Amino acid sequence: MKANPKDVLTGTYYIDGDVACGYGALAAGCKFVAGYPITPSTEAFEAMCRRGPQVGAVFIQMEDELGSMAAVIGAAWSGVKSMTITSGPGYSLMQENIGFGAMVETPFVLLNIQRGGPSTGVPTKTGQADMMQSRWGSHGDYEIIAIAPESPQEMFDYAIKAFNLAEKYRCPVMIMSDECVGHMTEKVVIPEADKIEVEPRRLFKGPAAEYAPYKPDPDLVPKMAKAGDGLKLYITGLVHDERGYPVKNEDYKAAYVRRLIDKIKRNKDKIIEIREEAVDDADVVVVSYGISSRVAIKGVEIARENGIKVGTLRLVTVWPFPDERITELARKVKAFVVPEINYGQIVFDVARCSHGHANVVLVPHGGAGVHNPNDIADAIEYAAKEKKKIQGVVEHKTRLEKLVFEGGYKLKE
Amino acid sequence: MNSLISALHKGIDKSGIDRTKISVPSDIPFVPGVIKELGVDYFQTPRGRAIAFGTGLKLGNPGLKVIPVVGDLMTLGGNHFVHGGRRNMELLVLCVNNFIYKKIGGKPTPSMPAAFSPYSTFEEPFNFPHLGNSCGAVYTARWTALHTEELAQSISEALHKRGLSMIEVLAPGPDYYRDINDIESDILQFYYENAVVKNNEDPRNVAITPDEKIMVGKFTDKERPTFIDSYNVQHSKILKDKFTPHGTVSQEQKASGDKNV
Amino acid sequence: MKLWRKPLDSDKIKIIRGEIHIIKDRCKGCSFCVEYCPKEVLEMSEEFNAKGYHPPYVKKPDDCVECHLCEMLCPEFSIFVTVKKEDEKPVTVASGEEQT
Amino acid sequence: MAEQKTTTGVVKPEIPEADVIHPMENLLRMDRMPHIWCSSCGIGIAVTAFTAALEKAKMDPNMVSIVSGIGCTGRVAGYVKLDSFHTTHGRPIAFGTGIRVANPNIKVVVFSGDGDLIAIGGNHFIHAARRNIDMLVVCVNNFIYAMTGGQVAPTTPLAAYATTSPYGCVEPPFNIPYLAESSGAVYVARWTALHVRRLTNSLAEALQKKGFSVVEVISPCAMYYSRINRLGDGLDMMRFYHDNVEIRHGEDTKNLDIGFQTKIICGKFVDRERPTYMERYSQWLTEVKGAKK
Amino acid sequence: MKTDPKGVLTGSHELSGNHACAEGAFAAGCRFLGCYPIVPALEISQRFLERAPAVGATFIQMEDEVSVLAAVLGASWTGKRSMTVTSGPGLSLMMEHLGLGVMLETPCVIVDVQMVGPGLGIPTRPSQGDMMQSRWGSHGDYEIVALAPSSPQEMFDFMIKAFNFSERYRIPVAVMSDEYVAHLVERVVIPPADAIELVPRRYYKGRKDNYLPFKRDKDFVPPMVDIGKGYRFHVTGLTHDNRGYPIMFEECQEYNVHPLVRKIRHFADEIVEVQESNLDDAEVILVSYGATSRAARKAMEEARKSGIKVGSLKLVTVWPFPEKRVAELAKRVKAFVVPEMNFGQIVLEVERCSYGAANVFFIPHGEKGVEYTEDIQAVIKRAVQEKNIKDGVIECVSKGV
Amino acid sequence: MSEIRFAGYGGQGIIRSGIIAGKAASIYDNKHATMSQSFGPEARGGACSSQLVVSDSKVLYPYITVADILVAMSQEGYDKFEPELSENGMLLMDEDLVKPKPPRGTMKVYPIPATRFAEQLGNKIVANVVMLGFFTAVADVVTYDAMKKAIPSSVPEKAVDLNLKAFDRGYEYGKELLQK
Repeated sequence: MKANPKDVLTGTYYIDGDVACGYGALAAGCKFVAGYPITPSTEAFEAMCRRGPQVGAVFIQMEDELGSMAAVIGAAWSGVKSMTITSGPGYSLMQENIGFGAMVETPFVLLNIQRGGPSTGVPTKTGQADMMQSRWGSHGDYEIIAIAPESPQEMFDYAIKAFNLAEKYRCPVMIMSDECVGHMTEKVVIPEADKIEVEPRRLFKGPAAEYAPYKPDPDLVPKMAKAGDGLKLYITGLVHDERGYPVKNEDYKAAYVRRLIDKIKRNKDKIIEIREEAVDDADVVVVSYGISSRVAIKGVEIARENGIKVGTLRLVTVWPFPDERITELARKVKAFVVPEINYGQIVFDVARCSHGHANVVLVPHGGAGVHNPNDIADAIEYAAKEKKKIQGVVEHKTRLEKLVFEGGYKLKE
Repeated sequence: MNSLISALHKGIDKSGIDRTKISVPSDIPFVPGVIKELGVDYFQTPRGRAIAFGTGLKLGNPGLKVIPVVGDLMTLGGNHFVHGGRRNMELLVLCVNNFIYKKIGGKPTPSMPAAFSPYSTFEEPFNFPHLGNSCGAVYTARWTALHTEELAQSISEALHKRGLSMIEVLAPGPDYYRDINDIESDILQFYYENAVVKNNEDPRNVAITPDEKIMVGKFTDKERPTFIDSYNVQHSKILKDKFTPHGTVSQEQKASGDKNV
Repeated sequence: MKLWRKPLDSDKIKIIRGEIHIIKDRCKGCSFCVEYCPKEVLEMSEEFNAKGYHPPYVKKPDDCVECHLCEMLCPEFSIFVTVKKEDEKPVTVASGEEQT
Repeated sequence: MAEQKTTTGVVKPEIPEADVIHPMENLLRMDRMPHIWCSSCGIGIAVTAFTAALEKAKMDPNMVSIVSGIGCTGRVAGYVKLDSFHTTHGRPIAFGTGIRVANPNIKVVVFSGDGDLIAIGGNHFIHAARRNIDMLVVCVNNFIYAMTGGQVAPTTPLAAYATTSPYGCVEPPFNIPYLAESSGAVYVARWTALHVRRLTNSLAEALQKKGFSVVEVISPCAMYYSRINRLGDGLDMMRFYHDNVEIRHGEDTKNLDIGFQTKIICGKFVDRERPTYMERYSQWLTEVKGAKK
Repeated sequence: MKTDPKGVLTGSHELSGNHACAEGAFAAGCRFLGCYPIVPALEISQRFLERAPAVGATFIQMEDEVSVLAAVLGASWTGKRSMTVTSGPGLSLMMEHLGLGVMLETPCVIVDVQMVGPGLGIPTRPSQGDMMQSRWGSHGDYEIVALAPSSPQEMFDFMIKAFNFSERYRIPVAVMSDEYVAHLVERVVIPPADAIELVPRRYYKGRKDNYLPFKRDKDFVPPMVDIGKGYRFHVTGLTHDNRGYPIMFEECQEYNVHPLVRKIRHFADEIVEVQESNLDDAEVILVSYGATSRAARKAMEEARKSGIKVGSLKLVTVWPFPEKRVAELAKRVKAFVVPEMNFGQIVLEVERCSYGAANVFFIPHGEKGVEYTEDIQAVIKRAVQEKNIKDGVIECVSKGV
Repeated sequence: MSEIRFAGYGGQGIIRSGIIAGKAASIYDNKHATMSQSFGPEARGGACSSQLVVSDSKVLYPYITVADILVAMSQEGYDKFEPELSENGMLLMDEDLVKPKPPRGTMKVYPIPATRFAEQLGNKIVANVVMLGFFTAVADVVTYDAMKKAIPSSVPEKAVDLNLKAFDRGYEYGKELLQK
């Protein structure tokens, strides 16, 4: 299905990532946005508030993030595409409802503009420390899809992709952007509506008596319904059977929750998007995502100037994680270097999937800024030279760390 | 619980509203059979989020009638309630109040473990009609589980109100109260003896206190623009023809035969 | 000038005079103090402070009656009033040690 | 008033730098000045009034703890030299409740903004009022979320502009005193940043009050609220308060709605007695202990 | 420091896991409980409230879980050892304040009685689905200590451990119980008060005007003070310097947040505790924690009887994960078998730490298997026979599914 | 490729300056321009800066390594970012608000009383646009025409005239200065 021309603001713009994401969501047919102001994600919400009413999308600023998330799930069940926008602390508050959304298989999109954490942290500066939270933040077992864009143009493109994935797999999709990308302004080209492919909702079209909200299609995803169609929906966050009725029999529970996981796991190959460059003959592969991959480019350039064969692997979709591909590469290369704006999250999954075949070097950064590319270059160099197999993640000591803890840097006291 | 459902049944009948257009988000678990019979769409939300969930439903499809049933006594969801009232979202909030009250059961309450009561036993409960009224609800009423007819009447009235209506239903609570205390019949008896109908009483005066009778009745019935009204008015004023009022059928939709508006 | 009648307590009641202190780099130029000073003691200056605002200065130091309104209304804690000591020169600098 | 005239040609004397210690040195963290609030923001005035009230009420500063949430007013805790906590968004009342219940000798003051206390923290606000937790809540109301850049708040008047109501606010605002009263607060007052002396008296009174006291402080936000709505600068807002505030003590709280640039009614509206949470708690405790014997 | 005898119910009792938890808390000197009723953690607060007047403890039932943890953090700063109890949905709501607790370095204990999730799940059935959440559930970087008790006795003991860890490292500590342990009634021996050793809160002892709330001692842990003692300190959830004042440069972020991670990673060896049995000659090792370790133990004994060399590694502290020990063992065994009452959480850690040296078998949803070990038996047999080392976790279908 | 840093305090329109210059370069001059911003802890009053990387090819690494041009509108901003300025770089500053150190290497310094000019034009808020005009004149990164096109769509409708006037004021002052 093509996008509705009314929703698409075709043209060339100089806008930041937040706004681009808002425009992307509207182009994808988002008709409901609930949000709560939180730095640094407000620009996206503001953009949708400005443009929403003109394209028939309703916005509401709820009283808190808990309410926003609940309203978004409610709106999705009323039949419209919906999204919410937040950042770290708000994301933590939404966790209960995200789990509920995953459980009742609600398609929605969540934009998380990550900032420095934990707690209030550094609201106006960047971080990538919610990556694991996006996968594991709610209680119980579930799977979600997470995308990490690296530029305003991608914020637009992947907002559309996020909605498409959400509709296709009936699951929450997180756009795990960060403050750098959110507040980075670049040229964004918005194509014409007929160039934009949008996934329609998989609606049930049959006699009401036959409808079972959780009866899966062959790809394990069930058909969706909306309130008010006379289907007498019974939707509960309790473990339920195909009709949606709560069950207490554990066998059902296993089968049911298992499908929530399997519908993503089995369709993994269709969902995962990674971008590789020069990995075939590489000694070291830099695995990165989001803004870190743009920062890493500089580090890679420096390392290549020093004669090291470096490839790059960029996770566009961070979750589900490309286990097999990493394992495959691990057998070929000496080491992975993972620059992240946190003290180690995705790197643990890289380490897990490398199965001891390749060393794994983490270039950490606490947030509130991005890596010094020289640190990444140093780490690559170290990784290329290291002959031993080292178990565990090697934490590269960055210039920043040396400066703060050894270099006599004085914080005001 | 059953009395609430049967009142809901009667109320919807009386109001003449198409059942298929009614959605009930609730944090109280209702058994599927009951819902099937009621013929509505039912969503069991996380605790306390029924009103927020309903807000999304209503805004996503203004054609729906949304009846959030709030069981957790608005402890978790109090905020959504007051804000829903302020916005005047078109919702009919059924607030099931099942507090354990000093006189009930004749047991010395201090030994009642506080973890069982939505409020610790020594805390004072909310005066819900007053709270609802003060944050802007257009319709507030209180009935006990015994007043099935009045409750049904209230529901049918409130379903036609434009804005947030709130009906507090005093009913024996979820299972665990019964399990530990076996006091349901006592409660009903208590309601019978202590409830006094006082329609149009100032909600300020209807707090439930240990020494006075419980006042029930319809307390507030006023008009205010709803959220969707103000949304449409304000945006039409500023955006003029760039804006299609929400909840109206546009030409395109008419052409495409989309009835769901 | 000969007074028609000497006020009975003129030697007892002294009008308390205040001394205004301005911490100029804190000022953000809201001019509340200038607007609401009942005696119009203050006026905005043309000078820029470090933040690029124009702080007030004391135009009529002798008119201050120590009402503290400027102090109360200053959102920046950058202006305050102390009692002016008699027999001291009317300068706006007082010694820090004496106060603490 | 003095417009910032720059072309008068008159050379003004250099402003001498003050080196006397500020009278509030012992109650404010002067090492953190200048603070982060914008020019003409009223929060600083509210803080001044609060510190003055602390002295006026003769509170032992060591036994007062101040808790703030997130937002512009959320930074107050960082500038007041008491045991001060800057917590998460909307939760200062809950955090303060913990302090008060665990150590009833501490007087808890929650100093935060309208968005923090009434939007995300609305639930804690009404429940703490219902419980009658012994604390003073100072709610600085500037009609907007200023820290995040001017979003619509639950106090933004109908039809006023904000960045998330680009076509005018569509939600009627809360009447904070009414909400506080109906959920059980024992002391409710409202003042503007201009009424600083009355505000001080009110705060001093509320500090000595037993139970949940709420003082709403209407404060100008020149950077966002009045700029987006073209209401001039902070001084214009102060003048507006001067001309449009009516003081009516004891006014029924339901008449206290604030519209867009309408009259604002200030005063002390509620001053009543209710048993506090800790009183009920100790009563319960004696009953239990009695029952056990 | 010895514990206050007032809270210790010395003797031998038949207690459910939940009741043992409350007793453990009292014995550990806990004097403040913030609670909100949630099945299946209800009985902990119930027991706490019943005994609170006698012990001299305080409690409050808040309006939601969000505020519960906020109140607990506030109470902790008054000098009282504080805790809260909850279950999955409540834990999700507490995530924001878990971050605040980490950032303010506030000692407190969170007991999570796990139930089946996600969403509302099944409140009356056990699960171990919140294990990863306890480690990764809040935004930003942090490290946490999580303990998983497998019996009422351990519930009691681990509460004391948990409070000790929380005071020692100034962090929130999670006790990850589950519905099975919570409602299991067994004999609990409560020792005399003078046999219970507590780690005292680390108090600052210098001049009052000189106190820096985040000036770290050599072990990265800053000393604390109480409210109302005249220190007039400031703490904030924003990135801060030693004074607790917000400073938001990347240098400060490094200075502030890196130690939060480091104070646990650096002392991981001190914190990590595992219970090992029959490892010396084992070909296959069962890695388990919490209630599933009961099944694992039973399965091990049965397998040993039939001559299979099986050992058991029971995680007492799930977080920090015993990386070194697992890596060591991986080199000399054929396989790890990990039964969990979820669809693969801690098994990912086992996979990571085995570095491709051993196979990792996973038995999802061993919920039924708490008492019933057939699945585990079958997988053990398979693991012994498997000759090649395979990539990735080998997921086995259990009959319980 | 040029790497430009705009620095000042919040409320001065530092970020807007970056956006206008970036828009002019990328949309009207058809180059590639990446603008990123950084706030202080607070949105206003605190240190605030924006960085603009203008290049003929796609900008991969979006941040400044060595700045070619520093536009300083506050002392704090100057102090913080002067060290990253290239020795051959260019310093543009508001002469009332910044007191610079002696320049290093072949660094060129161009002062302008931007805030004063803006006040004379009637609103202090356009100081950044005065500065932008000055920047266009002396720095030769974006063309005059592109800037003139970029301004109207980047400022509130009512303020377009004032902004264009402010821009010209700065531009002319810059040209005069260059001639001297």
